[in-house]
Amino acid sequence: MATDADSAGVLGRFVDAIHGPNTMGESRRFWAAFGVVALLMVTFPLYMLESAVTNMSQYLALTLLALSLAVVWGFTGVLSFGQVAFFAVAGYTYGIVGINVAGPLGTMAGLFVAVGVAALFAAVLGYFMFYGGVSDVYVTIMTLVVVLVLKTFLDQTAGDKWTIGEAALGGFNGMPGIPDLALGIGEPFLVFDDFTLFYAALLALLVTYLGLRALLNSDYGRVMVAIREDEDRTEMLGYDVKRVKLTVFTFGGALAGLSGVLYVTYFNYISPSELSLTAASLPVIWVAVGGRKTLLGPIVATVAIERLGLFLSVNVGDWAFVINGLLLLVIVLLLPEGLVPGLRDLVSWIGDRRDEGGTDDTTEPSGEVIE
Amino acid sequence: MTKRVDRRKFLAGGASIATAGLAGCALMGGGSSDTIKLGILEDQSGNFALVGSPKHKASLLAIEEINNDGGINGQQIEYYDPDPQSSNDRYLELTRRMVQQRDVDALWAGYSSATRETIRPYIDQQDQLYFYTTQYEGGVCDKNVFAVGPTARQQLGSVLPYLVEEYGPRIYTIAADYNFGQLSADWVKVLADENDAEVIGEEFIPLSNSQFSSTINRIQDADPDFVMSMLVGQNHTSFYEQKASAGLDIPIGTSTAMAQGYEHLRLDPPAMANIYAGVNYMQEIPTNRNTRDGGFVDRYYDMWPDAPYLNEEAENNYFSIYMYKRAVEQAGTTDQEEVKAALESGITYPAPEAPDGEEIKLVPETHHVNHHMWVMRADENHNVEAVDDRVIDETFLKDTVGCDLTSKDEEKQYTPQDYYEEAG
Amino acid sequence: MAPGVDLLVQFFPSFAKIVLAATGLAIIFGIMGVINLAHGEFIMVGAYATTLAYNGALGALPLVPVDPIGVLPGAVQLPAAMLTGVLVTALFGLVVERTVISGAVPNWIAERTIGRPVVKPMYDRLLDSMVATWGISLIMVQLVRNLYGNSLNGIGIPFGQFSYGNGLSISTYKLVLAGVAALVLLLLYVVFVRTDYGMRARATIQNEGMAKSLGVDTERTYMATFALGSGLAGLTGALYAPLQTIVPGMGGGFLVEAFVAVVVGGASVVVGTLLAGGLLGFVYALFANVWGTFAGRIMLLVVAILVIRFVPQGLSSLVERIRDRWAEVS
Amino acid sequence: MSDTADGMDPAVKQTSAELATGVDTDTILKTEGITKRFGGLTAIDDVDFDVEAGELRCLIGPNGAGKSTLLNLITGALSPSEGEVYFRGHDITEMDPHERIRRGLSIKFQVPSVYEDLTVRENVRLPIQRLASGAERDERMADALAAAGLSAKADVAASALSHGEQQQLEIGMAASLDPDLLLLDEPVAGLSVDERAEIAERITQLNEERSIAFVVIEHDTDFVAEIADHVTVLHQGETFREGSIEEIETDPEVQRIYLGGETDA
Repeated sequence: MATDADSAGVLGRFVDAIHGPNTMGESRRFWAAFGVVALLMVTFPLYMLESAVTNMSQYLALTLLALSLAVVWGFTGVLSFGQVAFFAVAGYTYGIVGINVAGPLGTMAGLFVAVGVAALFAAVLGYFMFYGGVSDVYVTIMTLVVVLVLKTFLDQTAGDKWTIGEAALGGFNGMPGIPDLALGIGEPFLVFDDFTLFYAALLALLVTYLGLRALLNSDYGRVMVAIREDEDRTEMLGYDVKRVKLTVFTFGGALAGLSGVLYVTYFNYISPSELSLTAASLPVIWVAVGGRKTLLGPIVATVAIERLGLFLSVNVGDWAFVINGLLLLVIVLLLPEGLVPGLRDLVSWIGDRRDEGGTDDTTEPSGEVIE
Repeated sequence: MTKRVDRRKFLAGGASIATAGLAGCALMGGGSSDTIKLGILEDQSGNFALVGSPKHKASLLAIEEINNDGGINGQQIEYYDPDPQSSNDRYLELTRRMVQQRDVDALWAGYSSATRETIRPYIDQQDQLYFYTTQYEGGVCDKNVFAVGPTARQQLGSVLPYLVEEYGPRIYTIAADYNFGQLSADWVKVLADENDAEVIGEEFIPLSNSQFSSTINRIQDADPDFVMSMLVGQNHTSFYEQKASAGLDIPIGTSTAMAQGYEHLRLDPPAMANIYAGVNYMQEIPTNRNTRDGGFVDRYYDMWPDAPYLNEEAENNYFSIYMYKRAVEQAGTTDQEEVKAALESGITYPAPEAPDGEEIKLVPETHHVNHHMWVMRADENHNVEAVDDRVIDETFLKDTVGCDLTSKDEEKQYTPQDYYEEAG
Repeated sequence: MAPGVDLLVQFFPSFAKIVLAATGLAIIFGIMGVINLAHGEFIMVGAYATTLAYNGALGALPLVPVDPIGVLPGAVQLPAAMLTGVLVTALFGLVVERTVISGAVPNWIAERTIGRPVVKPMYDRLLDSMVATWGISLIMVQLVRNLYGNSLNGIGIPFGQFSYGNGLSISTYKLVLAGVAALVLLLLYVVFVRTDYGMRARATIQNEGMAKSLGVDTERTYMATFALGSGLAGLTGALYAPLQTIVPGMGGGFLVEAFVAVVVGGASVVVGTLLAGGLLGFVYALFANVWGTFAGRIMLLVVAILVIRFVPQGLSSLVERIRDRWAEVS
Repeated sequence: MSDTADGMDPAVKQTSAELATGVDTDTILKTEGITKRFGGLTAIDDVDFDVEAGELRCLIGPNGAGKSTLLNLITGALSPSEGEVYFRGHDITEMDPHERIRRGLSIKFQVPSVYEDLTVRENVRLPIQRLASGAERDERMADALAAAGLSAKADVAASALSHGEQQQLEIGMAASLDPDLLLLDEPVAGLSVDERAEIAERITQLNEERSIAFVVIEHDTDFVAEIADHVTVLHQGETFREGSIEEIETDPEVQRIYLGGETDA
């Protein structure tokens, strides 16, 4: 049978698909390290306390939010403060469907409807902006204003008139009682809570990461990067820049929506505080700190910053924000490309020095190696 | 040495910087088992620090007093008090950590209702004994939650009848545009009905708003006998300064100002002149337990000489920790279900808010407290005096919707809508 | 009372707040290409410095023998405290510019230790400057909280009230602020049109490379601009110190208005801010007056979205278009 | 992307044929009364500008004459205040730039505009990947690299190329779209004599071998004389003269405005 050869072919094509100049991590060493980390994550519940595992599922859910911004901003050049809006809209939508339609069917429907509504919202907003000639920093501010409008509106939806079926939007206090995501018809055969939610989030991240690598190294991904680098040039090569931006923005909305659904199933609750100015800036911070032109950077930075925040709140108390801010400042000043590209440059610099026998002290760190 | 190498590997791998941090924490572990472990999650930084920090301080005062006095049943109290930074996400993370990692025997957590609602699903999942101490809109009927602060109905029920009596029946309501404000405004209507008064105008103010000229204008236009103000947060505090400077001198009743954020001390007089707060406690409450030498106020400032104020919720944290002590002593164990049962046996405590000889009572059926309520008035110079006081029972849950946690376990929050439905 | 008069009176405070919140941000954004997300916190610094000076905290400093504000006659105490607030914030802005925005201080140290600069200036790096100033804002809020506690005692609002009939009245101070806002815009106009700094600044906006080649010391211009912008933020903080509650997070309440006004206003600092303040102030006053504060806030944001969508270059570009049209006709 | 192959939409060809009534079919580009005002400034004033298929036209004029504006109106980077643009008989005035490109227009910007962070090969790949896939794509990429004279530097980052090589790369990218009309905005500005010769050869080659029509904006009259059949002179936003290179070079009026323009600049 030819299955062997075929699967090797499929695998080969897959390996080809996820490599290319638009993403970091080509070498055998990289994939070895990747494997080690993946293994550490898969076995995470074995050597960690339960609270660490459940908290980690929250961070993993948030990495998808960070990736949604990395795709939109880091790879297509559209800085959006609105990812939290799609995140929250999906969270609320999932809540409304999940509370109203009982059983696992309701939650599965909720997942799809929520991601769909988030994508639709992004598409409408994106159409309004991109086809209306709004660009650059104005997109950024406009998305921020949209978030603020949504928050001001949701804060006051406490009364009974803001009840959709069984689900009360709940105003500032938020919407409690959102069910866990479950698979099955009638009786659930798999409910995503605690450990299962952790694995679901981990799987979602892994699939998203590899999928995005494939996307970014595809023809379409090359066009995205081309738009980031030079919008006019790309238009003049015959690409419909508005449509590509709209498509990517919509996709980013859907990914942020998926993140939102995972996040609310962790909390079983959502409130407008996800739309505060602080919350809206967090994805930007994660992506900027990690390295916006990478996929690994935002993932690492999201987990690290969130975990560090918890660590500081437990151990440092009222100086936590100061330390957080200082770290941010130092990274932005010293590593403007982000933590992960900075580390990579450092590693290759050390590698170069070692190759040269370590005697040559004049070697400059070569920031412009490759991207 | 091996450990360092491992860490470097983690760093190279990226995502596990966090892993290394977690491992470090996990090693620290919980305390020894012959202590009683309490979790105190109160905001020491962020937006709610102003009101959260006194709660934190008063909790520590109660714990220190109890420990110095020999502990509970001979066991010392060990407490964990990380800072949730006024963030609901952080509250949930820390609550999980308190429950799973620290295995706390009881938890005090949160200022806002949003925080309570964030962690309540998890509290109920774990059947964790939880004290919520903020004055709030009321209606939580939950077998694991002891909401020991006064409810809007209790607070408004003390001040509104007094103002109707003093000034007349025409009320103008201004309230923060969110759950607490909207529900409180509903309670104002209910109480107005009960006291033959009427609400002639109502405005809800977004939490982010700090400009009040048009609001002041609308109040002047309506010309009510008095205003009921349920404004919340620092942005809204500006209202009092702005209305004074605009010359709006209509009396104002409130359930939110002064007792929590001590506006009468922070704002320049006469911003708070002629404001009447319906509260179960504030630093100026004239009870012997509170103000005598060595009383509650003295002990608080002995321990925290730099503290700016001793607020309403601080006292709620304080007396509820003592109520917990009594319940554990009665149960003879820290087993949470047995302590809950003990708390449901009609525990009382001589709280600082109550005059000598009186104890406030935790109602078994509703997990709420029949508070001794005060009407406190600030004058031109921001001196605060008590003009009225009486015990007000929590009646909404108990009588109107019939919440009885001693016979039926519930985990929900009722609203004034339920009041209307029950009332017919 | 005619609703027209009422609306007019209500318009002044909204106009004042929007204009005063926005000018400092607009100048730094327009001239340096830096988005200062810590703008609200600069305003907070102004309010804190003013309040502390007014409450006699200057006298508590080690080198100050007596409280310098306290010995002044009562009538000038508040203005003196406000001036302190402006100066402190401008100075603070200068420090931030040298250490973070231009990176001059870290680079000076780095050049003497590791022999090369380590920081690239934030000029015209909109997004990086946003992240960096966001970090500054986090630090400042909590640092002030740790140093001065959760709130300061307030300053009373001066000038009493202004009655305009039928039992309606407003704080006179709020009307005065509208005058101050107009005055600030006028002064800025003079600065930009009449002074050497103004010429340099405008040249730098037009074409940085060209300005440099013509001998404009752009770095000095940037430094002065950031200090000026910070001073204006400080002025806003000083002026609003009596009106607001003095808490570390108070700056957040200005940030949204400031951003929206800058974007709605467009490239020209003075004209843009004036028009944005006018339009947004009117929208807010109208909707807040007739339908309540919630309507006012939502409509302010909605109008901002519509302006960005339909006049992406801002209101000042409309004026230029009209001016050009006129030039064509005449 | 889904629209990979619609560079030559048959429907479009048909429409353009239908609309061709009244328009000389040899005329590939036509502007009718095109006008562009920036506020009070009229940059282009009622210009009729026609280009024949396969022609090599130069567009000259002093600084501020409106040359780049006219080019931008043709590509759609700017939309006109008045007037229409026809391409191959079809009214393209309301079209987005990418739609015009897909109908057979192409442009090289004034400032070399290549993707500096990408390699030369990746740069060339971008225009071609929309038009071809698989082996055909590889072939066309190899052709384009060879045509740009950059086969040897295919894997170098574009930022590492010299100014002249970047110009060549960009012309190569523009040409790889297989256009009917290629617009070049100052292709030799700032280049050495050798580099100019290289570019001139490239242009004439493309013009002759692939019969691509050209509109070239250029200051350098020597360069213009070397390549052009036909020259249009713009002055103060209006068509000032049109004719062969000899006619234009000897026209005293042209010399006057040119010299005046030069001294003004």
